[in-house]
Amino acid sequence: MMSTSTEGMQAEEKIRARKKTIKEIKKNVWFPVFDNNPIALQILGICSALAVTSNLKTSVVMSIAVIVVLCASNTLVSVIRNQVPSAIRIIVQMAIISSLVIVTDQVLKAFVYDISKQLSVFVGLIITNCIIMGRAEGYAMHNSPLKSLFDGLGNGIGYSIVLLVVGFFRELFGSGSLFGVQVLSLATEGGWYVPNGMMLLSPSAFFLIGFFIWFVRVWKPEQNEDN
Amino acid sequence: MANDRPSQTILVAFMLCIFCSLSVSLFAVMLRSAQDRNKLLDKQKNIIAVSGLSEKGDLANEEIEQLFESIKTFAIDLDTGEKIDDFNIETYNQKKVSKTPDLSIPLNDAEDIAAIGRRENISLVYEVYDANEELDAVVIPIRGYGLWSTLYGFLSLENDGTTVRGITFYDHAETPGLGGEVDNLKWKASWKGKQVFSTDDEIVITVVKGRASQANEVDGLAGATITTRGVDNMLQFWLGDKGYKKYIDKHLRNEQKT
Amino acid sequence: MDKVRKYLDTKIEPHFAKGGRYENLAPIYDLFDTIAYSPSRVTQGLCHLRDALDQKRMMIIVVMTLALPMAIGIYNIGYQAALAASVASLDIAGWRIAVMEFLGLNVYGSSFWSNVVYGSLYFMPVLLVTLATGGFWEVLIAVLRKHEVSEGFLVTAFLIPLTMPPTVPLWQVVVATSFGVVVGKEIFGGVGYNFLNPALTARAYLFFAYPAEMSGDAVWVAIDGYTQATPLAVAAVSGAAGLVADYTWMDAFLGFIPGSMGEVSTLACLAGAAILIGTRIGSWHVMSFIVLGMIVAAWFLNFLAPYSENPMFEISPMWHFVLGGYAFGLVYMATDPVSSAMTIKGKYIYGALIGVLVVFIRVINPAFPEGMMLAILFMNVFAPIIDHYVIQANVKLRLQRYGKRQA
Amino acid sequence: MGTFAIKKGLDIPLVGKPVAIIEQAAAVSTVGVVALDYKNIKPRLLVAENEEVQIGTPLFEDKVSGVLFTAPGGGTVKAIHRGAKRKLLALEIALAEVEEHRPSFPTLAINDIKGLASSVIRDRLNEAGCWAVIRERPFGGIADMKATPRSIFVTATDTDPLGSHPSHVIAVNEKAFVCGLHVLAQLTPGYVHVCRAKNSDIPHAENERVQQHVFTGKHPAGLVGTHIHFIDPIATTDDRVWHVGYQDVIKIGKLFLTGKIFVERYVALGGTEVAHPRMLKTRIGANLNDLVKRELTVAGYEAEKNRSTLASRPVPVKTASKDSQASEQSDFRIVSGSPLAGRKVEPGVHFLGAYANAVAVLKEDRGRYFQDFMRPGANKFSLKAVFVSGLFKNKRFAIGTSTHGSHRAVVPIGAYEEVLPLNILATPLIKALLVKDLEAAEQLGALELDGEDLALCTFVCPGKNNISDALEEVLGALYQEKS
Repeated sequence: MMSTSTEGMQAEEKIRARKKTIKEIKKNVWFPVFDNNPIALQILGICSALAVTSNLKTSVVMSIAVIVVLCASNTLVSVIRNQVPSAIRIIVQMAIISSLVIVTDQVLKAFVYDISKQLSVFVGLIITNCIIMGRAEGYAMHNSPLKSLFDGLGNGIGYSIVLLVVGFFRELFGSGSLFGVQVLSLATEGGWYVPNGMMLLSPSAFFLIGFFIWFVRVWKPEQNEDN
Repeated sequence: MANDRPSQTILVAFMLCIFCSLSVSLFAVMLRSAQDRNKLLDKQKNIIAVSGLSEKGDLANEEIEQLFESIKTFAIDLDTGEKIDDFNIETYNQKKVSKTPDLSIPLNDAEDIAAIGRRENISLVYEVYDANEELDAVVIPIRGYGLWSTLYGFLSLENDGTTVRGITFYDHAETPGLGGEVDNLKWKASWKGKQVFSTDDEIVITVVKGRASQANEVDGLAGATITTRGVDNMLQFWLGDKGYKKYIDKHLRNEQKT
Repeated sequence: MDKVRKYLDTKIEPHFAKGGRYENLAPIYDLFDTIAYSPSRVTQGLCHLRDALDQKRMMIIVVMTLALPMAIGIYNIGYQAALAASVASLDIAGWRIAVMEFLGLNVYGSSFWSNVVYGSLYFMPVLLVTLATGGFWEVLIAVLRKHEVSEGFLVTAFLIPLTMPPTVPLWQVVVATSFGVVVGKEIFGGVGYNFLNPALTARAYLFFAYPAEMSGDAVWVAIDGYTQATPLAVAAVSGAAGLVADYTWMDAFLGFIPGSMGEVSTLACLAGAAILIGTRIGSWHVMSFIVLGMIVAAWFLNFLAPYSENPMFEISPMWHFVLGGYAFGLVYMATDPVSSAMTIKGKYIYGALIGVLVVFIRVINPAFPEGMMLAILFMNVFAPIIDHYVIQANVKLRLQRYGKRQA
Repeated sequence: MGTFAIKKGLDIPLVGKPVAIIEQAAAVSTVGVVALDYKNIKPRLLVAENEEVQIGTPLFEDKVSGVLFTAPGGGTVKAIHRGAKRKLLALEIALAEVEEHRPSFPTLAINDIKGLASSVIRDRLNEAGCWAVIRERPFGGIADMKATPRSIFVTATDTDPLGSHPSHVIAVNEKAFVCGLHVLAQLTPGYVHVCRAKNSDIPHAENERVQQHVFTGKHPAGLVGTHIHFIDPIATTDDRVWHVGYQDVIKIGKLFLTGKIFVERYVALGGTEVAHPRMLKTRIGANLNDLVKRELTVAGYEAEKNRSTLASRPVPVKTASKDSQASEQSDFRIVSGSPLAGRKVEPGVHFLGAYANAVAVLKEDRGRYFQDFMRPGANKFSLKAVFVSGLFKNKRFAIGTSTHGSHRAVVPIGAYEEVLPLNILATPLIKALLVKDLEAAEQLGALELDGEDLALCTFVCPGKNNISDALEEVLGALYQEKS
């Protein structure tokens, strides 16, 4: 009797633990999307958000690249977290991330050459994207690989959301197209829409990110910094 | 902590290096051929676009390869305008050569209207042949400084050596909406049929401010005076004596005249 | 009048007061109420007396000083069009021509009235659109934030059309005004909290968003299809020689050159400056140091001119002074009290740097002859930093003074 | 010792500037001690309503410092006025026919004072209720009895738009003034700085630690904040400088010379609504409703007539202006102290303020004028030359209490800088004050100032911001932080 009840309790505990993990994973995935968005709230990774968002295609590819690198780096760092001496942990993370970025760059060059040409150095610059280092150091070093993977996914999605929103508006208003397909007929080609040249300049991403932050904070007032 | 032992540190660092370098090299080697093919296809696509072989904007890789079969690549000596035989075209990196002292010549201020600094001695040109193996058009690489950047592109001439068939720029960083309008399809299309040389053999093609009114004039880009001037200068240079003039005279216009 | 006032107080105002039916629209009522009548507020707190100058008076004076540049600008639109029409025989049509014909005026003629009417037909629609768009945003945001509508917008609304080329499409005016008012000002909390000049923000937005419409040669003369470069653009290509060949300095000074609608006349701007300095609403600190900075920078580049191929190097300060909206920016844009430096020492530095930058941007930067606009916006951004250092210096100095006394 | 010429500043040309004639004021029925006038005190009452008091009877004390506040008149405690949250506003004493002094203090000759220990003087001043006349910078509260100030400033000049005439008042109390200076000299190891206007005759005290300085120029040349700033400036909350008004020096002097508490006070009665603006000799804490009752012009007089019995004062000289007749709400405002930095007289606090040398009666101007901001403004006064009135150099203006416009954010057009002569960056300081940025305000010099020092900035502010009040609030917060 005793033993069964203990077993039962153990099983129950296991289930509870698993439930807890699932809950945490869910939170890891969804929390960074709007509630703790890396760009909008933590103001990380702005640089690439300015550079690659002049159209949606590059935004999507960049988003995917970042998600992949982020998930992979988080998982890898988490896997070896217990073996890494703390003295060299940053360099270890860097090495892993840069290897992943180089591989990603190679893959893009091999399979989507056009877009990789437009992304130029910015894929390489994923290395310097603070989100990735930040998550590796801040989360993956202290959590299990599974949770880290989903944390990477969540932050990647948070980053992507902003990139896609900015890319959407920049391409729509700057070129009158979406994914390269002409949506608004351009005045230069006999249509009615005069493209907004500023949308094609990087600073416009600043404005759009600003507006994004504005809307998110109107929607979720708890994100306002206390005065 | 146990992890902080020097032996552990060295071990982790070593393992990591091995792992990272292996994976990176593995991918690099595996993907090299695909990447090289992509680069080549990209260049060929631009040449096809400017040569007017296809009106389609988005060509499949196989289509590009197939279309490019009618194009022959030659290396020419820009000083003489003669084709060079036995030249390894595949490995010739023209961009790199143009900066190599032994393989290029410096340009003085008066000559260097396109603001390129040095000009390579040997350039590649692409000759387009029709179904009857007759020369149909040529495509010549051009480059020059605009407002913010050097514009790289191709100019295509009909086989008479003076009528423009097309122009395209594949690499530049001009202001979007202003100088960036060199990518505008309508503007590029307006080049077709323009005359490069006058009957006196002068270069007469010019990009004018505002609207073009004559056969040797091309519309300027609204609001982009300096990019426009850059394109103009580029043509003056590359169609001139330091550029492809000799080649054009020898291989195109001479054939016409004789 | 008193009956009207009484009626307003007893019949209308209660609806907008707290608990009234239209409580939320109180800012709108207040806007019109205080335009018509001075507010009934009396002083509270320690100080029982107040200077009679309020922001309404301040802004209305600035707007009145804009009358002269506006008048000359309007005349000049017609003048330039008539000039162009007399040189090139162009086929012109459109609703403005129809109105002119209806009034029995000749576009090709150079009579004073035909020029004025033709100019007004271009200027007034832009002004009305600016007022309507800006007013809409101001009121909307005031209602949402439940604060009073600031009259600061009035100045912005008059400045924006004056900086536009005559042929600017009205929808672009709507977009630019919205951007200038919302992003340039309201996002930061409205008049008094913004760090960029909203009118210049609107202008800069158009400049970058629709560059073809805001620069180039086709936009400055109000006749379709006619192209003429502004003197500054001429100078950029062919230097002082080209400038003198096409224009006289006096034309540029008086304002009979192609350019934006209100910024062409240096003379009119100087008259405005005289009023602003005379009433001590405009800051002479900023104005004088912009002139000083410009002269020094221009002389410096003149000195280097023999060593450069850039024809702009040889443009003298005299010419810089009358070209490209320099005077307009100097008098009306750079002196905006909110977006300029607020400390007096800061104003000197801010002004001098605008003066230097304007010349350097015009001469050395190949892409943007709009030196004045960019220089001012650039220094708007830096004004708080300048102030910061001036303040730190003051704090330090004061501490030193105390230290000395204690020693 | 030094002469300081104040270049920046503003003398507001108000109608109703008091002339330098001293007359005996009409008698008042009550006097009051306004607790509100003392900054940063926590009063504990020592008397109850209807209790008999003599001149010098302690009325209340500060719980924290033990500073005593004594009755400025003999009679009965008529009322204890309280405000919101039962905050003590003032004590009102109905004066008896014959007022008695509390057992008096020993009298001393001037020569004896130099031998007195500082502690003896402090005790005696407090016992007599005279300690509260000494104020302290920073914060402008009552001087800390246990502290030693670096120096003491005596303000014997007045540049207020409706200010008093110190030299005339001092002239009739010369001995007491000099005696007071000697007393003050005993309280500090440093100097007593007596600041006067040019061409004014202020007696010298034969004491090497009493110095005279001359301040010339526009208002605020006569404010103690200006004097301290140029002679012995304050930097931190630990710095300590005391200051005393000229009448309070006389009060201290009289205490030591006569052994009795001096209850007379000279005020400059001025303002647009006053018939004969001049100096009046009244008493400390005088009931201002009583004081001005028979002094008003027709407009103010008519309004007052409805409330009380007819005045016997002969001619209300000025004819009423058109505007005040037109408006139903036409009324006036009595201000204890300067119109730029005074306390509005309201029920419960209708007494002459503790440190006031003047009383102003201003027109309460709630008028709504059609298209006001578009008018030429021949009768409107402004620092800036934005009205026609700017052309009339010597014109005096009847300025009412209207704000002349709506409240707006600060748009700095250099007005503050024109009227603030101190080496203080006006606009940054004012912005810091209005957003209550304590740290920045302290760095920028808020500790040197008191509400009255920024009164001109408040006056000229085109956004109609209450800058002086913001400063007081910030100073209050800084004081809380310190203690």
